[in-house]
Amino acid sequence: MLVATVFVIIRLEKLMSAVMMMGFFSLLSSCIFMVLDAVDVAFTEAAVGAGVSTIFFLAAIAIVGRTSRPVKPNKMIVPLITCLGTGAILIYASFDMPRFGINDAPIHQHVAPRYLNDSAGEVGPPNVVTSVLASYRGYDTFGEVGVVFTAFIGVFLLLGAGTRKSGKERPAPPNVGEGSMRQKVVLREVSDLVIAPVLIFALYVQWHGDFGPGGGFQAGVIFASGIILYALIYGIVPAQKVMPPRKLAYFPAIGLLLYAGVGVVSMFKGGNFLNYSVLAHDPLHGQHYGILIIELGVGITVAAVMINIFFSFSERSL
Amino acid sequence: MTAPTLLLLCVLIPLLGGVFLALQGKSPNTRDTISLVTGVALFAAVLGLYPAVLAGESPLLILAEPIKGLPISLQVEPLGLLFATVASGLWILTTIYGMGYMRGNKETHQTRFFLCFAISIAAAMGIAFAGNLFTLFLFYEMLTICTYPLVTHKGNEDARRGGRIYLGILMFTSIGFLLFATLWTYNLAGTLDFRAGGILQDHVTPTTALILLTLFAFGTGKAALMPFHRWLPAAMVAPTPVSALLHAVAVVKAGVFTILKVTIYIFGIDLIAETGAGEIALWVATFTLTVASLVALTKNNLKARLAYSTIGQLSYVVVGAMLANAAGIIGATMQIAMHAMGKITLFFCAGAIYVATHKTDISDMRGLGYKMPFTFAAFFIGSISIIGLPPMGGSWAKWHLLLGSIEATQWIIVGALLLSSLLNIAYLIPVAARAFYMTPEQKAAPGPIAEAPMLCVVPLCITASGTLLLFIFGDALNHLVTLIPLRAELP
Amino acid sequence: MFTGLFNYWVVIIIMMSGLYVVMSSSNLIKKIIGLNIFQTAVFILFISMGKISGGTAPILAEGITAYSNPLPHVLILTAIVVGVATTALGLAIAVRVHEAYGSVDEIEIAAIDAADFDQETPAKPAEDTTS
Amino acid sequence: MSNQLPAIVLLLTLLAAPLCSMMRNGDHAWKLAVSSAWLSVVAAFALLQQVWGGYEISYHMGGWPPPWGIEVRIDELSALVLVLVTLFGSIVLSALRESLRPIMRSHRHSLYYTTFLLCMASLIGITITGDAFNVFVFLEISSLSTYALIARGRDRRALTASFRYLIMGTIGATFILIAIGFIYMVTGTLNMADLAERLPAHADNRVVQASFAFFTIGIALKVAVFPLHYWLPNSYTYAPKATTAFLAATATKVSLYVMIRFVFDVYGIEFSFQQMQLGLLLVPLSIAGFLIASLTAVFQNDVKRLLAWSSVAQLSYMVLGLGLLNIDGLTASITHMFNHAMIKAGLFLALAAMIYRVESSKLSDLAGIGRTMPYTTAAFVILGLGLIGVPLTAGFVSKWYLISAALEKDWLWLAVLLIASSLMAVVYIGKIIDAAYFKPVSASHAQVKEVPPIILIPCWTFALLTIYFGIDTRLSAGLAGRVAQTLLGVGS
Repeated sequence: MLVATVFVIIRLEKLMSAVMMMGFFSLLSSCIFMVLDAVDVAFTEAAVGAGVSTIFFLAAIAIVGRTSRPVKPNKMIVPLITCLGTGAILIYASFDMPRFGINDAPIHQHVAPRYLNDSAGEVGPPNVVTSVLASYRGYDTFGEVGVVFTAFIGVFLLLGAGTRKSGKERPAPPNVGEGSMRQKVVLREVSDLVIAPVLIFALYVQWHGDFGPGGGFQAGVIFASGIILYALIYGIVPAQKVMPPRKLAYFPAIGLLLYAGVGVVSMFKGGNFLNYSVLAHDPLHGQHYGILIIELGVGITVAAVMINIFFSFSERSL
Repeated sequence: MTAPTLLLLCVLIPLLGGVFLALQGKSPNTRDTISLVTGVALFAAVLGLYPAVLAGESPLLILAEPIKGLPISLQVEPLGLLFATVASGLWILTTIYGMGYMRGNKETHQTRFFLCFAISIAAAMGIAFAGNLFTLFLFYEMLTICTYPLVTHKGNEDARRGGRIYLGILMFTSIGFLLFATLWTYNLAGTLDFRAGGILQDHVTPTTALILLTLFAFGTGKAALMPFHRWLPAAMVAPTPVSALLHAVAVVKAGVFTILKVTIYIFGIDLIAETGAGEIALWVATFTLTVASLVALTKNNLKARLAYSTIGQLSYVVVGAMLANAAGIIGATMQIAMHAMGKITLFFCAGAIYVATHKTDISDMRGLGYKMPFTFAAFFIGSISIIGLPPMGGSWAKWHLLLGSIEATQWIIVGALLLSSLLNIAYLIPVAARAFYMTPEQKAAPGPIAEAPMLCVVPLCITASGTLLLFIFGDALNHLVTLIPLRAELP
Repeated sequence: MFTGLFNYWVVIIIMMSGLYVVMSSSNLIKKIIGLNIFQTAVFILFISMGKISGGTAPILAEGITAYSNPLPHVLILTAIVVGVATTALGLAIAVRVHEAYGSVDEIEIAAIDAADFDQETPAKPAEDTTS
Repeated sequence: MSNQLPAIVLLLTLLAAPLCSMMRNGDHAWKLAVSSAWLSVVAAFALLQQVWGGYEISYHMGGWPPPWGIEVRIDELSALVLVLVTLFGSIVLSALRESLRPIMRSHRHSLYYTTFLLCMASLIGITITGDAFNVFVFLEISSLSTYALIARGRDRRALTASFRYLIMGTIGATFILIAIGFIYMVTGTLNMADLAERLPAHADNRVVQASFAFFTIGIALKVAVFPLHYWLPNSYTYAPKATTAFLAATATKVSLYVMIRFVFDVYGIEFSFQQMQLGLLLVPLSIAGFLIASLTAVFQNDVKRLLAWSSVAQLSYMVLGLGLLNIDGLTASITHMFNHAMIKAGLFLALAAMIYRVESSKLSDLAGIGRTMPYTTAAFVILGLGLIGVPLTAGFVSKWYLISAALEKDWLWLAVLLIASSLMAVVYIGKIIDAAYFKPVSASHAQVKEVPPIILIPCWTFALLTIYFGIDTRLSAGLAGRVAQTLLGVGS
């Protein structure tokens, strides 16, 4: 089914449908992640792939137009050969890969057992993914927040947001957000009902990350989806009244600083960067506080970045 | 002062002088005084090194070590000392002459001129005292670069074209061949130190040696072997003191000096003699010295004629080096000194003529001898030295070279040397001779004596008498030259 | 004997399709779509290796002994974020390209650039339309 | 505090970035950025001093020991790269403020500095990390910030260049991700030192081989190894001027560093070069690379593009040094990484200064600039000589080692080719010098003035450094030599 979707995407010339199919593709993959026991990943993929990134695409397409031209046959050859070659290497490699699902594959032997066996005692949260993400490999996650922040700065630098002077002067082309949906009253009613729960759900996910799937990252994306939904239905302007762009622009930085702040505090307390164990009187509590705060930092940055980026795009299309 | 300090001073004095010059650019008199003082100080410093060398020592000074095993070092040995003496001594005269010339011609940018001049001398000192091939290469490149503004001093289209050829050929040969050969040598021998008896013994096959030495010979573009001689005539656009610098004091001498150094201290003459590594370079040099003399005959422009004469005379040095026997080396070394003294005289004269009459073509100089008797007398003396006739210094060099080629039983070369001497007579003597024959109309109204400024004439008289002195004291020179350690067992 | 590999092969096919879209399509947006597919396929590959048959999600609970490996999950969480960040930035550039050229088709853009070059006109600066 | 230095050196810039982004006033942001950058230089030197002589520092992020947590590992090589990134980055950053003025309005400047700092921080992150996946994360920060920096160029072609780079860069990064996934699949660890221990046992495993192939292709894209250099000339040409100086100095160099790390340390020389025959791939490609790129550079009429092509050639030298696989070659590679970063950054910066006044980088528009902007041009000439490899400049030292390496292999022809390529460098630098000093000043540029000291001083800093590292090479070649011995496992 995934394969079929992909082939459809290749053939599609209408970008709009391609993007829709891509969202569908993401949703499918998130189901696969679920099947593969990666609940956190599935959660994220659904929120990001099927949600936020589809919206970004739609917003961009609203600006740049909807069709692409078909690939000329003579332009197909080189990519085709490259892909086949790369694929051949992969297939070649696959013969020596550990068989799917077996439980004595090397990756289950070396590093992972400690996470599974000791994390409850060392870090605390029953969700091992959270432990690894926020503590064992907290530095990676810090870097990841950095990536998100960089993307935000990049988009901001390129598109700009927060001021709408130039936007107003241009005639408004039909766009994905407002024009098409404002008339659909039913949708609006339904959404009204949905948005509040979405935001609450986001908060739940934020704090629940320790125990079940979820965490700052997913929460941030969901929160952003809620706001974006609001913007889609009521238009950007009211949405920006709720979230003033000028202030919103500070939040990605605040989230990142919050995260780093935890690390720096732990440095002052005599531990290494991001060593939460030194934050409180006993390590387990320290870990707990540390994870809570950095998850909050992640949530703030991600939500703010996503909303910011969305605003940037939609202002361009006004 | 210890010898290493003196060594350092030899390089530093001209540089410091240059800095002071640049600072005092506003006042020409102060500036020229500084030039002069620097020159004298440098000469004194060089002379100060003699006792050590005559005592058989070779003081060493390591400046830095940018690449492991390849320090930038300075070391004295007789050959280098000789070159340094010639260069620093003639620099004083060139400075005096330069002042006269530049003022007489009202040239612009005199401060830049003297600054570059000073740096060139510093580079020449560095070449003379280089402790290894790497250091030599560094200063060699430095010399190329800092003489470039001198060559293009006039700044007009001609000067630029000349400068481009100058820089192009010298850079191309030095990076393309010399650097390559240096690297290769380092790779083969594991060192680039100048050692008595050479460092390549037991490291090369005859073929490699042949290729390598040929690369060195062509790579030293400053030695102006054909077909890389074009830069010398091209650089004739420069003011005459620069030509003197190029031809006599530093540049071309640095070229042949490099070749001598390489043959003596990198290859060792025994190795060259055994493997016949010098074959190609030897024949190219022989060819060059004959052809360059022939070309010189055809030139009517005095400076161009002298330029081709230089190309020919340089090849004498190369021939001497490639003969790879004691007499050849002695002849070659002497030729460096003798030719420097002789050629600088000729260039001073050419410049003096230009300053006084603005004439550059030989055909226009008929009768000038009566107007400028000192100049042309000096020119005559210089010519004889270049040709190699007694009682001028040049004869010693030619004599030893002949001996060397006879010893090596290279009869063709003996013939070529003799032929070339004849050609030398043919292209040099007429210049002076013609100047003393007046055209009928000049006879009718003999003008007053109208020499160039004193500052021009005095130096050329000094150098002319210098050629004479070199003949008389040839033995002292000979003694110094025989101190060059040709084989490893000698100290 | 290949049953254990089938999963990988499907992933590889998807991956290569994504790569193909990136390389062959001349539309900038579609390129980014391809990139997304390519990356998602890689994610599936990663997650596949973490799976243990009979295992469950790595959320510690009483009575469960076999968990899937959490590390790939963590890595992929990070990678997804990286992916969306790249997508956002890529789209932003595409939007600017559209503003500067009036097209997001590589071939058309190349033609415009070539025309500029032929006329020797100085290329137009990309207007900074945002204040 | 000194045991916290590995974190500090990164955090200085990484924390300054969000702070910068919150500032409305561009000048204040600049001051913050510059001061944090220079502090990180101090930290980098302090680290270098700690590892000097072959020591290693291991810092455990979050207090978790490797391989469970992420390790930061600093040895002499990474310390050198660290100095390279921070020092050269800071110098460029110091000159950035003036040269930004014509491109964008001032309140946007703080965002630009933020991006710059992020890029610098991420490069630092890549350099010091000891974790394979962490490399990928920081690589992405650096890539994203680079795309944004490039896209801000004045010419609209900057946008397409940036986009092209984004696509190729992302493919490269994803390839690296696949590679990391594969080795993880086989070994179950992500820590680089741990990987290095565990991988040799799996040398015959096809997954490892495929991983190596993907890694090589992915990183080669980032390093711009010929023929994957396609993105580089346009990106460098159309990026904002001073940015190019920074990118040319650091981005590709850090990628090269990653390549060295993985090829020599993680995969191991035996696997990389004997089993996978990496040398057979790298050597011909890099030779073709420097020949073609040098030749292309000779025919360029736009100085920026010329220098960009020259970068491709110089990068090929470095890759060639790796491929030769002897001590001199590796020394040349690492030394040249450092030296070329310095020289190219200086050249682009000096060029930026010229463009700042002349507003063009066409050769014809730069005619006579030697007279109107003597100091800038003089710095440019010194750096140009360094690029050619004239003795007493830094460029000479690295070329010396490279040619020695070729001769050590008894590959005379290669030495000849290298010299030929240097001669091409003489030609293309000569072209610029010729235009600068020997062409008459065109009337429209006759009034051009020298740039303000804030740009001039950084240019001259690079020029003087070029000379300094041509003479005192303890930091560059001396260290590189030791590193080369360690990497090759010869001596101690």
